[in-house]
Amino acid sequence: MKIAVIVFPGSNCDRDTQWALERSGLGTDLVWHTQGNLEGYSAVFLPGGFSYGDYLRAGALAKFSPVMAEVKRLADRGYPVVGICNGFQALTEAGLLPGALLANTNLHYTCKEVLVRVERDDLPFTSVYQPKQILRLPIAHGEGRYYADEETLERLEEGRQVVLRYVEHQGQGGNPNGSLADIAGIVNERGNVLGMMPHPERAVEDVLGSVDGQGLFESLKRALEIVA
Amino acid sequence: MEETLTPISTSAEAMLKETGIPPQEYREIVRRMGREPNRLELYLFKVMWSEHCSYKNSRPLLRMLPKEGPAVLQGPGENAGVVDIGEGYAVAFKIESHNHPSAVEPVQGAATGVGGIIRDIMAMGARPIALLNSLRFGKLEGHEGQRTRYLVGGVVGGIAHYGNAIGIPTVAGEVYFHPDYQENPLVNAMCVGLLRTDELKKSRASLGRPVYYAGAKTGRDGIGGAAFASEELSENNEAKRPNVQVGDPFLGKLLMEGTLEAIQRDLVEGVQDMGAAGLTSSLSEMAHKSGLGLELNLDQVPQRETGMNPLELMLSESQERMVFVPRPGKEKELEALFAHYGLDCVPVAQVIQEPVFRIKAGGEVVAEVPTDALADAPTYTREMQESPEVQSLRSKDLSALPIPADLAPILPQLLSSPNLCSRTPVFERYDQQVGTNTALVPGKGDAAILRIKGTGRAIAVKVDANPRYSKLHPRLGAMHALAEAARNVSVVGGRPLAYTDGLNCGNPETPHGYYELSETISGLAEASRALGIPVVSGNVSLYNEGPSYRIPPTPMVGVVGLLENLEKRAEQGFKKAGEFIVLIGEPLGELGASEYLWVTQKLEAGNPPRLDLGREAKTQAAIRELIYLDLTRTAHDVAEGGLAVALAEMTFPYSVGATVEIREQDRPDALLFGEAPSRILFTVNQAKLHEATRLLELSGLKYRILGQTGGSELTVLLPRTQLKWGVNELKSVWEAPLREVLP
Amino acid sequence: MKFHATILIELKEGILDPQGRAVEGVLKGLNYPVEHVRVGRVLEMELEAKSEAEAKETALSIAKALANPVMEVYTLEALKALQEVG
Amino acid sequence: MKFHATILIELKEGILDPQGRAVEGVLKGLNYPVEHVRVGRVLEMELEAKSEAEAKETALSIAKALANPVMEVYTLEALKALQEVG
Ligand SMILES: Nc1ncnc2c1ncn2[C@@H]1O[C@H](COP(=O)(O)OP(=O)(O)O)[C@@H](O)[C@H]1O
Ligand SMILES: [Mg+2]
Repeated sequence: MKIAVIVFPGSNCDRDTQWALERSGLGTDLVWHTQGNLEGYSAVFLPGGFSYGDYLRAGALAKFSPVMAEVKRLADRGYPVVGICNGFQALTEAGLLPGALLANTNLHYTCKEVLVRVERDDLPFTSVYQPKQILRLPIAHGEGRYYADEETLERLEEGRQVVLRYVEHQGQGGNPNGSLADIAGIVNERGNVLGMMPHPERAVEDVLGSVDGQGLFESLKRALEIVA
Repeated sequence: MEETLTPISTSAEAMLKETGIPPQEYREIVRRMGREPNRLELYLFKVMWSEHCSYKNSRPLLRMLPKEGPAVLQGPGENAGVVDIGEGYAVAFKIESHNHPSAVEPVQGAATGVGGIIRDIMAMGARPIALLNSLRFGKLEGHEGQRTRYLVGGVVGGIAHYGNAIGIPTVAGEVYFHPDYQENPLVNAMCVGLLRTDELKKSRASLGRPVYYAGAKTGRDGIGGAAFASEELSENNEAKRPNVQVGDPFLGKLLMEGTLEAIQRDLVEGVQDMGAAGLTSSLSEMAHKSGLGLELNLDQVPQRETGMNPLELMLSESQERMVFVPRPGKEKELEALFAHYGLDCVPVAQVIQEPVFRIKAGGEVVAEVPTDALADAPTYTREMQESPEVQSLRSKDLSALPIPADLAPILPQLLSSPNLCSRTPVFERYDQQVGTNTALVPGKGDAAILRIKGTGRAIAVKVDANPRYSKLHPRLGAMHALAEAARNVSVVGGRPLAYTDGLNCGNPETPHGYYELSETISGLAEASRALGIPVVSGNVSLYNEGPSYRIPPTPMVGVVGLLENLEKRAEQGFKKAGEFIVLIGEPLGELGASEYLWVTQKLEAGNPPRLDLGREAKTQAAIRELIYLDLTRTAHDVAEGGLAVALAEMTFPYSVGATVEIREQDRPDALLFGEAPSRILFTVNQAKLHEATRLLELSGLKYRILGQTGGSELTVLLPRTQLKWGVNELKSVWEAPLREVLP
Repeated sequence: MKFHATILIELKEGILDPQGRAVEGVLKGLNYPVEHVRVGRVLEMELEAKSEAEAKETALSIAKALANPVMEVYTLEALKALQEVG
Repeated sequence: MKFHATILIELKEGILDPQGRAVEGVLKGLNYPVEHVRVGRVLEMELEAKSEAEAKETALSIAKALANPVMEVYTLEALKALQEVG
């Protein structure tokens, strides 16, 4: 059972994601973006960073990488696909997830801790979390303002596709970037493709200030073990 | 006596005017070459003999600095210094200035400064794991404030742009405002890299080897920048202004991964970055350090623009370029590796026996210079004299200062001053965590902590300088800079191993400028010896003066410390109620050169606080011991703004208040806001209080149990008065000022 | 033949453009009588094509590939033939 | 009168354009016959002026104010009068 962590030119959270997965007992390979075949991998991660320098738009040029066709094929076949931060941006740009991620309303890159509420705990990515559990996770992005037109937004809500929402809690947290409906993470209709702006891989050890991201990796491990 | 010397040919005189090379240096060049140089050759000298590359005014002084220490694997002289941190690992680090480029174009100036220091670290075979920066700006208020705001936004944006994109966390730094930086903002960037001790690389090449050029193509970027960086920013620079160098963190990231992979796969024997003065300095220095010569073929240099002439190619400062000497038989692998990353990697030169730097273009030799002639620029020791204005400011009698009737408003006033207010608006624009090693993020402690994966260890890093101390007393100011940087590392639990210093001063050709440079370095040397912390790398930036302002000497000292056990660390904020607050040292501080004087009276005068280096060393050892023995997890040094500000800063992170009592009868403003080194606040619980105080007694240090943590207020009981501030009120005035500059 | 193409990629009407707002704020601060300021991207490039028609087709397909239909629109602002420098 | 102005702010010739470089690389990878790709900013705005001449002047002075003289050049790409609605 192995997970592919895709490395685009300019990805920079690939090793961190690998580290978090390996710590959770999940085997990984770093897979260069020109790789045309992901046969044999049981899940795919698109890590954070600045693919192609985030030139033009964050994640915009990554959709042209050869590996993306293969990522789409796995997604269509129901394999778990996770895009974190720049990975989320790439997934929307490539059309694997609806909507888009625009420049933060504060117009600058923002690195800080946010609070997000787990809106669904019935996914392969969230099963170990409590219903509506509030997580402390770091964000680090300049283009994280989720946008989608009204119909899409309605469909997302009706289809319970919003997985993570920024929340304010005891004067802390709040919406850091102007995302519509405080959206921090969504899944596709089928529920196997997840995109999220916060960085779970940066919250898996006490020494890093939070362990709230660990649940995502553990949930995935369980899901994959059941499949296997 | 000039006229008695051999006359200079008229053709040469034109070139001297053009290059700005002084006649006596030209004569030296002719002597060393045994003939008159051609224009290209003369420019090679102009660049290599510029202050930035040759340190001709500082090298004799830098010899004063202690460079040996048990942990030192590589001292000054290579691209960066390297210290051993155990378990087979070492860290490489260095600070570099990018002041002038940042004044011309703040975003790109700062961005390329970050990119440049990163490549210095890569060149040692280290993977960069942390960035720091030290910034100095002029006035925020009034008309001049507009430019300052523009510069702050641009510089912070440029650092974020490059560091965030290339994926190296920016974990610590400092920002300081002072009118004397109005015309010369300072932007120094420091980078720390991690390597296996057996992968340490140097800038070396052996006979007959091809020399490879890798990375970005060469364009007409920053032509003459290195020379530019060594001239005062004056009106006529406008004309000389080079094509602004633009950084490309995307290409930089690919170049970094390619370089580190080449080293880790042992494909290269020598590595060198192309920094200031590009091909000229990187290649000639590599040849010189190897005691050999080098023949460069310009026709092979990848070019971005058409029709570039040899001079432009040699002076170009295009970013994201490296130089490699492959191991025999590994050439093809090296080329393939960079092809994989979509980067040029081609042989451009050959190492030769003859100790000359020979440049060919179109099949012809266009320049040939002895390598040592280029590398060993003449050095200068100049006459020095302290500026009388500074003397009179320092000798001002402050004992007569009125004591404010109401002290309560002063704390919020200090906390909202540009130099003491919250830095969050700055560092929240930096990625502080990529790499998932940052165990103590900016704002949570006096220094940043980075754990070393695969070991139980960590390093602590911080850069510091107090311009006000240095302005009023350059020598003492430099000593304070090292003491404070080391103290900041110690209060989080790190044992200082070595430091890098970014020396920013004025014009060394003036007696005042040279005095400040010389005093700064000898002060550093003395503190270095007394604290047992050697220098392993650094940078010198001179001529930081404009028509109306000369910067205060600004020795930015970047200290790297070791935590043998990651778990034994401390942070700055009060965490829970009911802990005892202990002060190592005494409550009474000094008013001279204090932020209090400046903020309340716009007065910059008096002597900086006295510094007893012996006590400083003991104090730092004591806090490290307290942390190591699990007697405390919360510690913070008392710096600018004095005791009251330090206490307030400890209440902010977790909004936990405190009540303390000061019994001294001295003037209350000196007790609350006076400044003095060798003072550290820490908390300890009831059960461990005795053990903690015993440790302090045994080490012969004065200490005071000031009070306890708890509540939502900061309360200070003085002999005659009681002061009370709401933590949240203080916090909001503290957070506001920079947020308004960086929305 | 060589052609020079100028492509504009801009946010759709109605999508919040904070950058445009910021710029508008600055300009109004300087007392410029402006409104509805929007900031987008312009791409200039040279491209090889057999005919003007083909050049146009290429340019438009490039614009389409680079724009994000969710929130952006693209226009081929200009296309002109360049005479070969022999 | 109301006018609509389109202003282009682009990097000077010879100044490295990393963004253009990256886009060009990708387009070439997709076999588009392109070269010298440059990416800049386009600003669209409405402005109030008494005459076409005044509008042009305003637009140009805005462009000048927004461009970074160290690195950028600006052009007034288009200016057209808008008929008042109502
Ligand atoms: N102030 C200083 N103290 C100690 N070492 C210094 C200082 N300034 C420069 N050095 C050392 O001199 C060498 C050359 O410095 P520099 O030219 O800045 O390096 P680079 O060319 O790699 O940027 C480096 O090893 C640097 O660490
Ligand atoms: Mg170097």
